[in-house]
Formats: sequence, structure tokens, C-alpha cells
Amino acid sequence: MTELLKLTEVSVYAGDVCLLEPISLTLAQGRPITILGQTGAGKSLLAQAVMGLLPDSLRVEGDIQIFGRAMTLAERQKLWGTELVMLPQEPWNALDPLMKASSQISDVYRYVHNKDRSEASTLAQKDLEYVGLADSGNKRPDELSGGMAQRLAIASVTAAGAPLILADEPTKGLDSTRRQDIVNLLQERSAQGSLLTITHDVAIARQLGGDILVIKSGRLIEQGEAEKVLNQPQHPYTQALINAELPPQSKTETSESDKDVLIDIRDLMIERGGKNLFPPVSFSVKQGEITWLIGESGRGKSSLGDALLGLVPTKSGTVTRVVPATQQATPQNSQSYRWLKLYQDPPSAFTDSVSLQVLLNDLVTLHNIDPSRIPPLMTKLGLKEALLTRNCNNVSGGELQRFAILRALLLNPVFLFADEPTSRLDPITAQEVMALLRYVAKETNCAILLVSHDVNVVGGNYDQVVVL
Amino acid sequence: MKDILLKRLLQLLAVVWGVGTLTFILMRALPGDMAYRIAASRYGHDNVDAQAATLVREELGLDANPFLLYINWLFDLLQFKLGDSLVSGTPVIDSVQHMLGYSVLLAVTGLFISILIAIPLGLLSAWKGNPIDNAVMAFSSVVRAMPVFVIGVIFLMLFALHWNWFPVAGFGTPAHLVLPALTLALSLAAVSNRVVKSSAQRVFKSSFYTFAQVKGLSKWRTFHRHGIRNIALPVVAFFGIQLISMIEGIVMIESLFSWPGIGHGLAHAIFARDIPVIQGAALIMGVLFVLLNTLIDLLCYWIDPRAGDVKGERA
Amino acid sequence: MFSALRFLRRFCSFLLLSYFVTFSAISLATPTQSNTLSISNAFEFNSIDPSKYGHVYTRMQILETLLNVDEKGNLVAALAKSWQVMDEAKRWRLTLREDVRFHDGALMDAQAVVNSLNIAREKHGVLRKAPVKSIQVIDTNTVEITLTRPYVILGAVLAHYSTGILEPGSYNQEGEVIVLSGTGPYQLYQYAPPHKLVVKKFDNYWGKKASIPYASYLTGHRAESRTMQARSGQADIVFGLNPASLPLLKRLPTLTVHSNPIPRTIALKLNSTHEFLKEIEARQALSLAINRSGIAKGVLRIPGAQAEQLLPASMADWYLTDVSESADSLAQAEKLLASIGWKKNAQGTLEREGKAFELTLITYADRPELTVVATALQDQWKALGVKLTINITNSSAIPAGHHDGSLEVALMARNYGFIANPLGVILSDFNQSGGGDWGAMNWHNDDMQGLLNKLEQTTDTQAFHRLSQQVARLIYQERPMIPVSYYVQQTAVNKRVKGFRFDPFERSFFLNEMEFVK
Amino acid sequence: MMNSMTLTKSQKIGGILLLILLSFAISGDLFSSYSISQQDLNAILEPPNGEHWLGTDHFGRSMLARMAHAIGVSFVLGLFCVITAATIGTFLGVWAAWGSKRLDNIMGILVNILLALPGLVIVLLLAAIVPGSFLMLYFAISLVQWVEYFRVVRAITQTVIQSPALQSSQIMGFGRWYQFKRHIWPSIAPAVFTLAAFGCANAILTMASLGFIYVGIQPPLAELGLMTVELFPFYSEAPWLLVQPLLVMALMVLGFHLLAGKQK
Repeated sequence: MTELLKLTEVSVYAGDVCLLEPISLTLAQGRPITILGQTGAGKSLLAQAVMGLLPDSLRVEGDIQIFGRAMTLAERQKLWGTELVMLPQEPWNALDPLMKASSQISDVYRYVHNKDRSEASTLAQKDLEYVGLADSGNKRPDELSGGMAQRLAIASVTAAGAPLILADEPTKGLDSTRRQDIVNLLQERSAQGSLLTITHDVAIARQLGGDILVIKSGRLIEQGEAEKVLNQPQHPYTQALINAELPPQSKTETSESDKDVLIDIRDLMIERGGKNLFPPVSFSVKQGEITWLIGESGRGKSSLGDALLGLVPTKSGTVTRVVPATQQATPQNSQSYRWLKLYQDPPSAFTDSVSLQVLLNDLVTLHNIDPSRIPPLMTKLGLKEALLTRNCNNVSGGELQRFAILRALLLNPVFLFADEPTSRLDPITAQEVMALLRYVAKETNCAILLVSHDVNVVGGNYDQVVVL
Repeated sequence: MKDILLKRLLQLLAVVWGVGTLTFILMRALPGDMAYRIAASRYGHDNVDAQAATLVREELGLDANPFLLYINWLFDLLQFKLGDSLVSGTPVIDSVQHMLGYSVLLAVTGLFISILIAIPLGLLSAWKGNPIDNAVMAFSSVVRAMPVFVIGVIFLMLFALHWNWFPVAGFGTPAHLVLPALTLALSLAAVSNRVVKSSAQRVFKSSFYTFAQVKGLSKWRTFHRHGIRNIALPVVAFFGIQLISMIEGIVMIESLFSWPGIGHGLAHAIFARDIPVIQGAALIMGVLFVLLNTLIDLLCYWIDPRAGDVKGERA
Repeated sequence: MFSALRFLRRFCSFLLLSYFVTFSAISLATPTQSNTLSISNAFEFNSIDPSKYGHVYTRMQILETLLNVDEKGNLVAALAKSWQVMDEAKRWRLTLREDVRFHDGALMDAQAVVNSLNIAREKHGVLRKAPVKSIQVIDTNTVEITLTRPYVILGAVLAHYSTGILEPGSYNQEGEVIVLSGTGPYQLYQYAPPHKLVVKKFDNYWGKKASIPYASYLTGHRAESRTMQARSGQADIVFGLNPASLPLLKRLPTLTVHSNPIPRTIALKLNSTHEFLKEIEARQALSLAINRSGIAKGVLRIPGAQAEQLLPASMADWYLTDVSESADSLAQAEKLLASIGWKKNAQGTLEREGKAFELTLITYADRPELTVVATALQDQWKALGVKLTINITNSSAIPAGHHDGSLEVALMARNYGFIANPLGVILSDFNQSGGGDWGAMNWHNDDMQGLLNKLEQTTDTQAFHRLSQQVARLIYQERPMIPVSYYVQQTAVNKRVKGFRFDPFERSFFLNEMEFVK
Repeated sequence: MMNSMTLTKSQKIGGILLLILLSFAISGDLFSSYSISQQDLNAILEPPNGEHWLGTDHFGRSMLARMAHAIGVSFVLGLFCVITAATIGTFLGVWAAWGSKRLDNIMGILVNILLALPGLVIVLLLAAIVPGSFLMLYFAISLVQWVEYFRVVRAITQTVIQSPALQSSQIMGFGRWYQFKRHIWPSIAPAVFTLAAFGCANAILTMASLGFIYVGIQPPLAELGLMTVELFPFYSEAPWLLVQPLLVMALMVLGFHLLAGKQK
């Protein structure tokens, strides 16, 4: 078995701060390696170090050998395409926005393999059919969905025929059906050479097999055979990672509880760009309960939530807000600011021009909320006092989402639309946020509409499921 | 594509009506007796007197009520008749066409040379980074801070007087056009090379650019296939905008190089209250502006078919 | 397929094509640098009508008039061989030269002359002001003009560019000029208003035939670019050089700088009924406060051009020889103003009956010297205590202000050689209504009227001189107009040109007398 | 506004540069013994000497006094022009992007008409309507400049309006002014400052181009743009005169440019 890649004590430093502690591994032909771990744990730094794509401010230590020969950065860069390739995280901005799909692939044949124009386009068309994009040759990246863009990226990067493929979070942000195709495609393409994959998705690691390395905040904590690591995880962190995974959910189950109905939806339809997003849907959202809304990406889940908040016009059907009998119809609870929303990408939901403390004070002065309610909520949500002095850019996604929940709680929410609140977070923090949503629904009797793909994150935390 | 043309056609009509009416009202609001002003331009500024003014007033019927004048001006406009210049009597079409022809020639040549200067400078400072980038930045800031005629004089002293390569002023042969166009080009390039640099830097740093190299394309091939087209997008749009702000520079250059352009002609027409010439000139420049911008829009659309207001954003 | 580069190639070919089309029409003309005398001047022209821009066409020697004027201002024969003045200058008879051909070949006869003169009479110009009763043909070579009253300066009027003689075919029915077919030694070759015109030698000219085949006239608005044309040799003759460039040009070996005084005076026009200017003492004080030698030397950079009197020494009849510049004139001026009740207030501005001595001066920028002189005057009068605001606007604001009475002070450049005999201009500037558009304003002086009426009839030179001296003294004493300085025209002539002569009356460039040094 | 106020090193240099120019203007105006119009026709075009630190112009007026006054005038009028243009442009830009679609179209048409009319024509016409008033000239120039601000602000505001941050503030009951203060202004501020940096210099340059065709000249006023035109004929005889206003303008642009930071 020829050694394609051999890393000995490779580590990455920013100045004198160590971002990735020394790691050694050998990637042999036909035996893939998967690196598991939290987002931001420094995993992708390793791949970038091997490729020679690290930003100038970072420094690599240790020895990187490719095909048995230690190579400098420049030499490695010469191998790009023909010997060594990396699949980027975000497929959309890895493809030239102005170039048609077919020419993104035919370029490789024309300029790397020096084929003539017609031969290159036939080869490209063959590749497109192979990855199931036969008829979208003339489309531009912005006209493709996430899955299609990822498959195009894989096809174009492997067209040069490099044996050694590095894949950095190849399935990020894709729903489960799409992930399956991507993994199969990667396995085929790396059949002659070998594959080093970086992901936080345990299911992918299980399917790929080979060896697994688990990294926690920049340090290698476990290494070994795929089956051994997945079935008998030694390190508690690896165990937490694995059992966060649960079987997928598929059919609508309505809750029979006797809670009061908050919103009653009758054959609602929403139109976008001239076509109806989903067939007429009817369900009711009950107080203090979590309604889990699932469906393919792009089926209009977010639009539905926004419609309930009155942010998006509806095409047909009715949305009636039922004033709960238990609380008298005070003007206070029917006011719009008690119908709130949590966002998918936490930093984009805040302005970075001021500190979180200022944002909080604004809210307090606007609705003259009693400031003494804040400290207990802060401790409940696990938010440290020092956090408030910083602005939203230098605070982690998890903390920001919890801060958003704090702001919502201060307004005694009646209804909360959580639009994929955990998709950008790693499994552990996602679990915490999910638990907090559970708490919000139960303690404040607030109805929550949850949109999420992370089956294993949501787990059992729901009272009814609606499938679009 | 069709909606771009439709939008521009609508704009064309609005511009023609708007520019015409605006100049008409503004001209009416000007102080000073129009008959005297026109007489001054007709008979020479030392030779104008009451007799000349009364002659002009009778001949042109300037005392008619303005609203009536406006109506039959609009009526003439519909038949593409722009009337005759009050001062020289020649049809407005000819005099404006003569003046505008030279100005457009100067503007187009100036813009073209400024493109040849700005693109290499911008790319170089984006590619090579700081020592060159700062030098180009300093140079651009200084050129932008100077009135255009100072650049003109420097070129004149150097190329026309010192080395005697080009004529100092006047028009007629291509050699006359070189120095004015070069002056205009330098003043334009000082601004546009910064736009080229920032656009190039954005593209060089973008992940699809590195991904293209990861695919195996060489540095030059990546630039050739992915760089040029992506960089061109904001740059072409910027050149379109620059077309408008060019007029201040052109006025100075025309006056310094005695170039028979519209800039100077327009200033004289306004002093002399030659209303048909002003309206004709403003109208034709307005139409020209709309046509050129339509051309720029089509070019942008051809480069980046993702129409929509926000360029460069993922749909 | 590399579309961006292909697009650029197509764009370049389009541009080159447009170049060729634009320039081929012009560059094919035969005048080249070697056979063309290039002239650069400041003034535009935008119509071929002699009444509007005749002065350009007489200077480029396309257009000729019946009579001409020599440097001293005496009438000289031109298209008219001789002329008699009969019954006290009320009947003038001119006999024409026989062998004169128009540019389109037709012979000139009395009919053509009368036709041109009658058309000129309809249009704005000096002939329209003359009291003409009739202009008729006597025989094929004699023309007679009868007047309603004696008009001694008719000869000078017939030497004015607006009375240029054109071939009858040059006019359409309404009398507008459609073709410039004159009798001069050069004919129009290329006409690109308002900036450029080229003339070609006219072979069968009646007088001295031209030797230089072509001559071009280019309008250069800015004095700086005209100076550079002189320095680079691109223009052989450059008129209207600005003062700042003189030291440099004088040092250049390739050209000579000619300084010629012309009968044009920078003068102030005062509204003599304005409450601050109605007393003669006030006008005299303002005149005394002007540091004329400083302006001539420092501002106009022509030492010695200062003007105490309205008309220059070259016009002997109107120049008082016994007048001299008074020393420490500022002190005298202050005494004069104090004598009529002006006292300086705290801020140093004169005040009388609670009103501050403030005036608005109108001038125009077409002649750059005026704005500069106005700025100098502003400071000099400030020292006297007079606050002057300067309003630079269109030149027509002066005649307009004269007629609606709003004008207070104006600074202008009055050409007293506009009509060869200065009496013509004096008559229009000081007529009965108290002045003229470009002359005095609301200045009513009875003996002035009497003198002018007599002058119009006196043909005898001694009597004419005595009367004109009295008029000059009146103007000098009562100061309805305050002269500041005379014009000295600066011209740069390239050494390759021989035989340049400057016409003080600015009527001709004498192109036909010039040759290239071989 | 918290993070945009901490000045980077280059912004500090820019600020200091402008302060130096301003202090030179104020001190020059106060302490110089000559007024801006005091002429001495026997001492014209003198190079810098003991008596006149910056030499004398073609009227023998002290350049030190005139330069100090000119910087003051140009600064004030430049800023006036920038502030008018910025406020009109920003207000209309935000209003067009945020208001009703119909309003956006009307604004679009108005802007296109204004753009189609060459800036110079508008300035010349307005200058002719109120001859002699200097403020009117600068107001006319700002009328031409506001379109730039309008376009930039409208584009940025359109993206900010669709941002989740603004939507969340809206849902939580914050008013439009708060949304503008917290969300829209911080994102358009850098672009507006960059435009303003060059706006001031462009105003002065437009004055110079006006002065070149004899518009707006009012002796004895000292203004940077017009001084370059006034001293231009003496570029070969007394080059140190023309250099002074040009140098000051270059420093001004550099100062504003550094102050606005390196966006463009």
C-alpha cells in the first residue's frame, strides 16, 4: 500500500498561540481517514496546511510528506489539480459566479489536460451526467441548489484526476438525502487514490470507514479504526458526539394535549416567485408547545413562519390568532412585539455597531422592563456578565443565540418562530439551545414553531410535527 | 434584457422632457435683458448698444409670453426641430453637432486612454501589493487634488514646448488630439485605477479564485478565465458613471487647448442667453448620456446576466 | 473563445475608423505648415455677416471697404479711387476703381456698391447712424450719397468694416449674407466657426498680390495657450499677449515682440446724476485717487501707458498738450471730498448725511485686463474711503444699465479708432441725451452740445482743431468719464515672417505685404 | 458609533494634517499685518522674503494673508457644500430605499434627469440666476454632488433593510428612527465619509473650473479654486505663487482621504 500522505508532528501557530497541536497520520492508498470534531476546533486548518492555503498570518510546524517526499509550500502548490486537491466548505462561493457549470469542468480538461475545445466539452458533459447534473450544464452557480453546487464542485475538482483528495465539511448545510449522494461520489472519485475528510457529522464518518481521528479545541484526543472508535468510544467527548445522533423523523403527528390553541391555520398557501411553495396546509399551534416543521430545503418553511408573524403576505387560506381564554384579552399580550423570531445565523441578527449591553439597555428603556429580571435569566441561560461589553462579532454563535433568547424572554413572548436556530452550531451547543427552547415553552407557556434539519439535535423535544 | 431597454427608453423620454423644461425655466429665470446679451454676442462685446438690442428684440420677438414660447418649443421638439441659434443664426443641430462632435471625440479618446492607464495600474497595485500600491495611491490622490489645467500645462511644457512633439493648441490633425486626450485620461485614470484595484483585490482574495487554481489551472490561466470577467463588472459600471462627471475636466481642457468643444461653447451660450443652443446642447447631451448608459447596462448585463439591483450577491 | 479580448479588439477598430473619418476630411486640405501663415487671436466669429464680424474678414483681407485709413487716421483711397465732398459735407460723390474683380470673378460696378451699402444701412452699424438721405448710382463707376444734414465723418464711416463691399450674389432676398465673396487679396478657403478659418491667395486681386499662399486664423481663448503657440512656433503671429508672458517671450530668439499703442482706452463710465457722483469735485477726487502709473507698470506691465486724458496723443486734435499728472493726488482728492461734506467714519469709509460712499462697478471678463484693473481700482478707492463692489458680468450690462439708469460705475475698454475719425465715436458717446451707451451718462453740458454741432459741419482743419481742443478740455475738467490707461497691443511675430506691419486702427493684418524668409 | 470612532493611525495623521491647515488659516487671518486686499503695485510677484513670508501676488498683496483667508473660505464653503450634498443625498437615498416603491420610481426618474443634465450646466445656470453670491455657487455644486451620495446610500440601505438584524428590531417594536440609528447609519457611514472626503476637494476643483471660464470671480475674495486660476498666468514667471494653492489643495485632499479611512 503506497503512502500517499505522511504528516509527522504537524501543528499550526498564529504568532506564538498554538491553534492546532501536533498531529501525525499516514494516509495510505484505498484507506480513507476522517477527522471528527466541533466546528472551529481547527480541523480545517490541517487541511489548509497540507494544501498550502493557510493565510499568511499563520505558521505551520512539522513535516509534510507527499508520495514519500517532503515538499516545500511552492512544490505542493505545483501539485494542485493533478496530484492533490481540496474540496472547499462553501460550494457556492467556490464556483465562479459568472461561469456556466459545463465550462467550469471543461476548463480543467482544456487547460490542465490540454484537450481541444470539443473534446473537453464532451468529457465535461460526461462528468455532469455522472454527478446527476446532465441538464444543468448551461446554468450558473446561483441557479443551482446547495446539493447541486457541491456535486458540481466535486466533479470540477476531481476532473484533473488527482489521487489525493481532501474534503473540508463536504455536507455542511445539506439535508440528509443530499448528503448520501455526496459521500458516495467522494468514495468513487477517491477509489484509485485516497480521501481525507473533515466533518462534524458522525453518520458520514460511519459510512466512510477507514481510520478516524477526533479533535477537540485543537487537540487530538482519540485515533483508531472507524468501527472501534464509533462502537467503543474511549474518550467521553467522543461518546457525547456519537450518542447525539438519533434516527430520522418522517410523518406528521398532531398533539392531542388540552392546551389552548394560539394560532389556527386553515389551508394556508404562500406564493413566491410566481409559484406556490407548498400544498394547502392546516394545523393549529398550541400554547406552551413546540411544533416541529420539517421539509425539503426551499419548500417554504421560513416563509410559513414569517407568514404567522405577519411579515410575509399569504396567497390563500387563513391565519387566526386565538386570544387564549386563560389570559384576559389585555391589550398587552396581543401586541406585535410578543410575537418574536430566532434567526439561523446569530451574528446577522445583531448590529455590530454597539455592544450587547447597549442593545439590552435599548430594549429595557423601550418597553420599560424591570432591569432586575436580567441577572437571574443570564445565569439560567449560562451567559457571563463580561460577555455584554463586547459586540456581536467577537462572541460565539452559541452565546449569541442564547442572548437572543434572553431578549425574547424579557418581552414575555406569546409566540416564538425559531428558524433553524441550531444549524450553524456544533452538536453540543445545539443541544443546549434546544433544551433552553424546551424551557421557554414549558415555563412561559409560549408557543414555539421550530424549523430544523438536525434530527439528532431536536431529539424528542417536540409536541407535534408538521411535514411540508 | 428587454426590461433594461424598456427602462432606458422610458428614461430617455423623461430626460428629453425634463431637461428641456428645466433649461427652459432656468433660462427664463435669468436676470439681465436677453436682447442686450444676444446683441453683445452678435456684434462684439464692445459694439453693443440700445439700437442693436432693439433690432434683436424685434427680430426674435423676445417679448412673447413665455408659456406660448414653451408650447411651440415642445411642438418643434416633437418634429426634432431644435430651432436656430439666436446669436449666429445657424441651425442649432449644426453648431451643437460640430461642438459636441469634438467633445465626444475628446471624451471617448480620453476615456479609452484612461482605461489603458487605469487597468494595468490597478491590477499591478492589487497584484504586487504595498510598495507599488501606496505609490500609486499617493500619485492618484495628488492628481485628483489638482485642477485639470495644471496637468495640461505640465504636459504642454514637456511635450509641446520642450520636445516639440505635439502642437500646443487648435484642432484638425490627430496630433492635436493627443495632449488634450492625455490630460483628460490622466485625470480620469487617477480615479478609476482605485476602482480597478479594489475590484481586482476582491476577486484575487475570493475563494472561487483560489479554488480555480486548486483545480489545476495556472496563475495566468486562472486570471484569464476567471479574473478578467469578474473584475470587469464593477469597473465597466464605474466607467459609465465617470462619463457624467467628465464635463468639468473637459471645460478646462477645451479652454486651455483651444479645443472647439461643447464645454466652452455651452458656457458662452449661457452668458449670451442663447436659449435654443443651450436647450439643444443640454438635450443632445442628455440623450447621449442615456444612450451611453444603455450601452454600459447592456455591457454589464452581457458580463453578468444575473440582473437584479444587487450585483454580486447570491440570488 | 475569449470573448472579453475579442470585444476589446472590436472596440479599438471602431475607434480607429471614427478617427479616420473625422480627420480625413480636414487633413487632406492642402495648406501645410510650410505654406500657411498661422495667426492666433482672442476673438471668436460665428457669422459671415460683415455687420457682425466684418472686422475679422477685413483683417484677413477677404473684405474691403470703399475707403481706407493710414496709421495717422487720414482717409486713403481703396475701392473708391477718389471722392468729392460737396455743399458743406451734405453730398458725397465717389468714383470707383475700374479693374476690381470679386472673388467669384464678377467685375465690381456702382450697382454692386450701392446694393452692399443699402443692405448695410438696414443692419446694425455705423452707416445706420449716419443721417443718410439716399445712395444712388450716377454711372457705372460713380456713386453719390446725399445726407439730411452735414456729416463730416461720412468718409470714416465708409472705411468701417460694416460697410464692406460684397458681390450682389452673396446676399439672399432678406439681405442675409450666404457667401463671403469680397474683393480682398485673400478669399475664404475653409470656414469652421467659431474657432478656425483659412484663407487662400486670390490671384487676380486689383492691388498688391499676396505672396504667402494660405493664412489660417485660430481663436485661442486663453492668453496662456496663445503664448505657448508663440513659444512653440505653432502660430507665426499671436495677437493679444497677456502682460505676464512678455518678459519670457522677449528673451526668445525665434520671435520678436511688437508693442504698438492703439486708440483704445480703459476708462470709467460714471452716472453723473448719481447722488454721490453728481458734483464735479467728487468725480475729480475719484480720478485723482487712481494711481495710474502703478496700474500701468504693476498691473498691465506696460510702463508709460497711463492715461490722463480720454483720447491718446496719436489723436492730436483731441489731446491737450498743457496737462500733466499732479503729485500726491490722494491728499488733494481727500481735500476735494471734504469740501463737499464727506467725512471718514470709524471703519474708514466716507459718510455724508448718514449714507456711506458705496458704489457698484460693472465690468466684463471678455477682456481679461478689465477684471485686473478693477481689482486695483477697488483697493485704491478703498484708501480714499470709497467702498467699491465689483460685479463681473456680460458686457451688455453696461448699455442696458445706461438705459434703465441703474448703472453707477462701469469699467470698459472704449475703442476711439472704431470709426477712423474719432469725432464719430465722440458724437455717439456725448450726444444730446447726456451721453451714450459707451460714453458719458446723464452728463448735461450746454456748451458741449454747441461745440459738437459746430464740429459736425466744420471741414476746415484749424477750426476743427480749435473746437475739438475745447471739447477735450471740457471732458478733462468735468470728468464725466475717467480714463485709466491706453492700450498697447502686444504681438509676437515669428522670425520666419518678413514684412509684418501693425495697423493701429486694427483694420487689416496686411497679409499681402508679408513673405516667408527663405 | 462605537467602533467607527476609534481612529486608525492613518486617520489620526489625516486629522492632524487638517488641523494644521485650519490653525494656519486662523493664525494667518488674525496675526498677519496685511489685509487680503491691501495692494502694493511696486512690490508685485516678490518671492518669499522677510517681509512677506509667502511672497506677494500680481497685485503686491501678501500671499500669507490671502492663503490663510482662502483656506478658511474654501474649508467652510467646501464643508457647507459637502454637508448639504450629504444630507440631501443620504435623506433621499434612505427614503427612496425604505419608502414606498412608487416613491422609489419617482426618485429614480428625477435622479436620471439630473444626471443627464451635465453638472456644469446646472451650476452655470444657478450661478447666472443669483450672480455675485458665493454661497449660491457652492449650493449649486452641492446640488450636483448629492446624486453620488443618493446612489451609494440607496444601494447600501436596500441590503440593510432586508437584513435579519433590522427585521428583528422591527419585530421587537423599535421605531424607524431607532432602526436608522442602529442599523442603517452604521453601515452607510463609512461610504458617506469617503464620498465626503473627496466631495470637499471636488467642490473647490469645480470652483476652479468655473473660474477658468470667468464665472464666480468676485475681487478681492480669496478662494483656493479661483486663486489657482488667478495665478495661473504667472506659472512661468512666478511659479512659487501657483504652487501654494495647489499644495494646500493636495494636502487637504490627502487629509480628508486619510481621515475617511481606506474604503475606496
